[in-house]
Amino acid sequence: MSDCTNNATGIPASTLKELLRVMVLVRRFEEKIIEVYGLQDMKSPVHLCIGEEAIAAGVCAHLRPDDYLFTNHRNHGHCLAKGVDPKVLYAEFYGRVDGCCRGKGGSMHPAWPELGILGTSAIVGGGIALAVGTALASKMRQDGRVSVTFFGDGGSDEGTFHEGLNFAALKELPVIFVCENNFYATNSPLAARQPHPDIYKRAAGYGIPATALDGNDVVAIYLAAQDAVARARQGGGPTLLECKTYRWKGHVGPDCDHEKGCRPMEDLTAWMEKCPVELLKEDLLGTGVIEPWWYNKVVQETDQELDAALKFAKESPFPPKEEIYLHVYCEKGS
Amino acid sequence: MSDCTNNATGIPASTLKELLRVMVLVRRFEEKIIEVYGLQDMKSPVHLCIGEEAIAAGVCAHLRPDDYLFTNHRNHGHCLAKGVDPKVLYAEFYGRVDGCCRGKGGSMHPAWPELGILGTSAIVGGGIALAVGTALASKMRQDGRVSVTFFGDGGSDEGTFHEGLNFAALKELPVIFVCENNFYATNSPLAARQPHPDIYKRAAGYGIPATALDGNDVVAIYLAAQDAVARARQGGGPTLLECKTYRWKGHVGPDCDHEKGCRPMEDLTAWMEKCPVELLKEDLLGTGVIEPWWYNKVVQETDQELDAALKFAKESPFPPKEEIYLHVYCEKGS
Amino acid sequence: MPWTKVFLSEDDLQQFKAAENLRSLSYVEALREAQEQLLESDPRVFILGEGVDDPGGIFGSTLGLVEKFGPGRVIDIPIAENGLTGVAVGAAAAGMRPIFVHMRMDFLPMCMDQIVNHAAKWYYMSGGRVPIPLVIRSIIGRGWGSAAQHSQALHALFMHIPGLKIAMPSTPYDAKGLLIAAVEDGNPVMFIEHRWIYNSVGYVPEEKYTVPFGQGVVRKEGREVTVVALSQMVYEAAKAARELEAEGISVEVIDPRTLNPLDDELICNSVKKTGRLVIADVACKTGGVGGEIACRVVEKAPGWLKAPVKRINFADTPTPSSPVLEEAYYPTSLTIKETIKELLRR
Amino acid sequence: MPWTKVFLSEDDLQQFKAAENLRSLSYVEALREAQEQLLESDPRVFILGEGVDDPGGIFGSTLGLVEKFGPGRVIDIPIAENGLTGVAVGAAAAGMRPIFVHMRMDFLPMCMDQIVNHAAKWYYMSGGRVPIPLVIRSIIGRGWGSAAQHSQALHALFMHIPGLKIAMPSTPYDAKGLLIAAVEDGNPVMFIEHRWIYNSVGYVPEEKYTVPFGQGVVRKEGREVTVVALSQMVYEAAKAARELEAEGISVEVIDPRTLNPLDDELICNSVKKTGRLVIADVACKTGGVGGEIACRVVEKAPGWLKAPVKRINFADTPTPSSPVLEEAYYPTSLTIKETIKELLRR
Ligand SMILES: Cc1ncc(C[n+]2csc(CCOP(=O)(O)OP(=O)(O)O)c2C)c(N)n1
Ligand SMILES: Cc1ncc(C[n+]2csc(CCOP(=O)(O)OP(=O)(O)O)c2C)c(N)n1
Ligand SMILES: [Mg+2]
Ligand SMILES: [Mg+2]
Repeated sequence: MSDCTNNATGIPASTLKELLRVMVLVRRFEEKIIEVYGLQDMKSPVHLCIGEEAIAAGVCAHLRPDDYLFTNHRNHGHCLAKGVDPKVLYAEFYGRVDGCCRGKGGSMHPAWPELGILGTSAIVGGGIALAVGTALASKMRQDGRVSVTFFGDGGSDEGTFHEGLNFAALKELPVIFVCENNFYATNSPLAARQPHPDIYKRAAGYGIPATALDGNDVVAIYLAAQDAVARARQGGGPTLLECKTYRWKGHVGPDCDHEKGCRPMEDLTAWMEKCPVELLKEDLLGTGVIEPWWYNKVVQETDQELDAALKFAKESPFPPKEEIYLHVYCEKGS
Repeated sequence: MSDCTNNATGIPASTLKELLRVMVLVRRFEEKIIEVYGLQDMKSPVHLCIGEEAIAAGVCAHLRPDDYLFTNHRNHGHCLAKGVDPKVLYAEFYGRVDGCCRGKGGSMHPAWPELGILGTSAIVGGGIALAVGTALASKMRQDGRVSVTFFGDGGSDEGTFHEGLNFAALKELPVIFVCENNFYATNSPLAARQPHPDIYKRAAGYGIPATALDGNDVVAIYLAAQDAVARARQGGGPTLLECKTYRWKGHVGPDCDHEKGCRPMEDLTAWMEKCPVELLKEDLLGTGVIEPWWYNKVVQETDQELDAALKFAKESPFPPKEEIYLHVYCEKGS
Repeated sequence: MPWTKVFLSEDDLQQFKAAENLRSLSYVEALREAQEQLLESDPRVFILGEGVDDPGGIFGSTLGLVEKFGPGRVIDIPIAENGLTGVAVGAAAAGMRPIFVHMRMDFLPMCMDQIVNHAAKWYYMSGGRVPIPLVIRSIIGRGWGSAAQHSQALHALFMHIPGLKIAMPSTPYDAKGLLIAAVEDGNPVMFIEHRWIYNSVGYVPEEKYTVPFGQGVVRKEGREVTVVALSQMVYEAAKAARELEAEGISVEVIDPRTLNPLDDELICNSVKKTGRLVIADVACKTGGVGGEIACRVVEKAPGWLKAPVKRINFADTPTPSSPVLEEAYYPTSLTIKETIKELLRR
Repeated sequence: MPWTKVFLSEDDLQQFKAAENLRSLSYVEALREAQEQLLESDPRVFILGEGVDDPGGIFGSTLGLVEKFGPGRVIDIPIAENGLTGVAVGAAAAGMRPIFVHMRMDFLPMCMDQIVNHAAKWYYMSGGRVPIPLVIRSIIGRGWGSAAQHSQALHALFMHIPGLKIAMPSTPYDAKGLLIAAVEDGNPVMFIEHRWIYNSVGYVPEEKYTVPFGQGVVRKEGREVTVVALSQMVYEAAKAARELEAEGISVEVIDPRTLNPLDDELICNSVKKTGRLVIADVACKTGGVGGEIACRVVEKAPGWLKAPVKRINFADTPTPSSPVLEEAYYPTSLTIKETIKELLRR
């Protein structure tokens, strides 16, 4: 094991290891939700991103703490990859005061302004325009920040996709549109919603550079995002990255919806063979970047952190019920 | 003068003459509005299409009476080209009971279901989805009808453009999207709203065939619309026609807004040289399809018809004021 | 009459059924049956919405319909609410009878343009030439920390828009009858359901029948207080009324069933009798339908009121996620009881 | 005090000015000046909207601003209301202070999603982490046969949404002071203007000042009837009140100035005194703000009311185009006078 670049891509070994660590964190974070969800005390609708971890990891690796990030209902991975402490997420899902939104938002609306996560919309397509807005603010202030928005194939059905891309292209804004195309919106297949499966093809109409990527290949995503972020930061305008991937769990909640007949079981099996975590892990093992003990240690440390986070969350108090009336309006004023 | 096809395009002379007649009708219809508008008794905001007549004429030439047509705030030309009697339009603009909407709609909302004009939205982009809806109905009923929607470059800014094109492409609906790109939405230039001036380029992203056309060349439009209508009627799905043109008058009302500094005067001069009516007239005179007396007669007959229509309109009574409460709800039921 | 009854539990219904030998269905089954009968009897009817064909079948309300009528008439759609509402409006203008289904009412702000500026105004703008026979089903969802964007009830917004009708059925009988009436009505109808009463059961005839718009129902007669309750609140009000009866307090519960048209007369006559008005709504208070209902009464005669009007609503805040906050957010039969007792103490 | 005065005509103002030596501006100039001072003093402020930079300058209200501050801060935008509202919300979340301008309120249904589901709920959903200091200016337009899609007033819709504030200035003084207050408020504010009073003149100080939200104003004191009038109706009510005074009828005119927060206390105290309540609004009646205002009174004490509440509104229909129908559609000072006389006859 060494920290030199080990592959044709020129990515330092330390970065590859960090990508793997982040993916493990996201995976384990959600697996722990599955474990506890049956107790019915995490009363918040959870949208798990298991199987899609590479996208969050590969894109966020290039972001500065002050870069803006807008995610959607399926946000856990993005928040963690941006650096949000698992503690405040779990606490939020449990509706506690130590949650990132003091229990007001739940799983669908995390906010962590310290890391550029200025709140989350669970309205499909809702975050697209918001990210264009932060990018506009950045361009006005010349603060060098980049904005990223993650949305699904469903998000690209919405009119705000068109309106957002158009305005970003028009003003050459520093924003990266990351479409996580998992071929479904709830149980509705992409083929029932769009005439063809290539969302990136829409970008050309706006003159926006776009790439279709294997959403389970974190290295490919890392490299494409590197270009996109660099271009945005240098004033080169927006990019669309379409990452084709697959959601292993049901649309919402911890169950496997294939068992309910929502999607073909063969598809799940095929995609599980392409597990993004396993792919990178095997690659790094094969090329000697890591050894089994390293991986095991990462999993173990991650589990420890997450267990502590869960404990913290469950011990955090509920907000007093008067807080229902708090935060309707901001009092700060000018 | 003969009725044989006279040019490389294979369009019968009678058709060419009819195209010219329709354009003259539209032009004179609006010029008469300009004449009377100063009297301030036509109390309805009129959006004149002078300079853009070729599009309505060229497209509507292919439509059956029962084909559906959705237009927008700038609708006079489309209605006339579809065959609506000028009488009921003028009467509507004057707010009279004999108006096509009994005075309820005014200039922005003509309806004439007998000719497939099921009402008009003046919300920018509003008619796009409606036409997709009638096309869906046609496909369900297999009634062989085609739906056409006319909208401006401004209309293509809206999210409904994306949503409408996507659904039409998905379901292969018999609908033709006709974008009248006159490079302005009110006084806002296209360059302040879209990153490039080629709206037709958006269509490829949906797999919709599209053409950019000289919107002042009625023959070009006629031919392109012929293909599009035929394809739609045969179940071949939607087409986008982008017709680049120019509005001579102000956004609303009879004045020339160039005098107010809204748009460069040079542009107007240049576009007036490309007057769609003159272009076809000169072409037909040059090729001997028509002679001056024929043209003069058309103008004269048109004027007679329009003068009679104006007279009819002004003599038509106002609706009784109790009609304010009529037509909020339809009573027919099932 | 069996159809005026609100059954608070399965037990409740069983007692009644034993005597009356009635056919019973749940609210969700009633909705499903209404749609099935509409699709069967009228080729103009079709259903569209996100997930209408999926295994969940919109909480069960469209279950099996795609299998029976095919994807040409039960149409899954892109997540593009405004555009697809426009598509439905266009199809309706062309003479079809679409039923557009939204799993949550929170998604209606996406398509306000097509509802408010198009569907509602079309018949009027066209001078009575082109009606829009469009039904928009939407479900008030709540609970399980769904938070601010997935828990709203926005019927008040639509009550302010001339040209729309609004139904808010509370019982299975009304769910079926009003949905059929809505589709047959020929106008744009906002049809608003409540997820929490999907499993409530009641009398539902087998045949295709309609419940007229604009006719409210007295769910329980009483002398001292009128409670006008909407949708799921009808159950809470009925429960409160029964419990208060045991304490010697006589409460009249009115279910208006449709908000537009609204059965003023029924409400006013009741207030005239009781002198006290409580409005129990399933939405926020400020600018809500409670104000409208109260105002209709004091436009007729403020003298009828012996006590201040009371409105029972969600807290006037966005919906919080945390279970403790959620609990404080939503009123229940207890809130109604306490409010009534407070009113009578004055 | 000069700022409480509504001047019905230029003459009216001149008389007053002669005595008081006041600076006067029109409503539209006041709006323009407010924005100019905001752009000057706060680099976070920017203006966006369709045509904000055009020669018409949104009926004159943004005239000259693009020349002074450049197209980077006075931004013409695509006709994409929802997306661009999202852009404004995002910019506000990032600490900017956008003012989004709509030439007509009818276009707000296009962006209800971003207003209702995003701007209004954002601060709450984020647990007080991220405020949205966004001002949305929209203009109630009417007349000249503009018909159903270009004549609406939809403030009632926004009053039902917790998280939004709403200002409806009637005088030039309030137009400037409330707009500055709105931008400084730090919350999403719906700022609603009326085209018909753009040329009304009144006292407007030169400096940058604010008018507090939630404080109504008595425009004219009176003893027999309270008229709560909104926006342009303040002028009609003031006119009616003056004319009735000559006939010996004493009318109190209240201008709430903001709908959310609403100055209940001022209204209730007035009704307590007069015993009669008329609400004159610039919108449709059913489900409108009149119901809310009336309800606030009868929640406090129905006993104050000696007569039925009256609401003066547009007809409860979409707006017709024909001039004769338009005339019947809109109430005037005459409607208010007749309503008051009818009330007093009882
Ligand atoms: C405007 C709107 N419509 C519908 C929904 C309900 N809904 C929540 S998530 C979802 C599917 C989203 O699919 P996609 O964008 O592909 O994201 P994925 O869940 O596949 O990650 C839907 C329809 C919503 N939240 N917002
Ligand atoms: C949703 C909406 N926003 C704004 C307006 C105001 N408006 C009316 S026409 C128009 C410009 C339309 O431009 P375009 O679509 O290019 O048509 P053109 O007038 O150039 O023919 C605008 C902004 C409107 N009617 N609807
Ligand atoms: Mg998806
Ligand atoms: Mg244009």
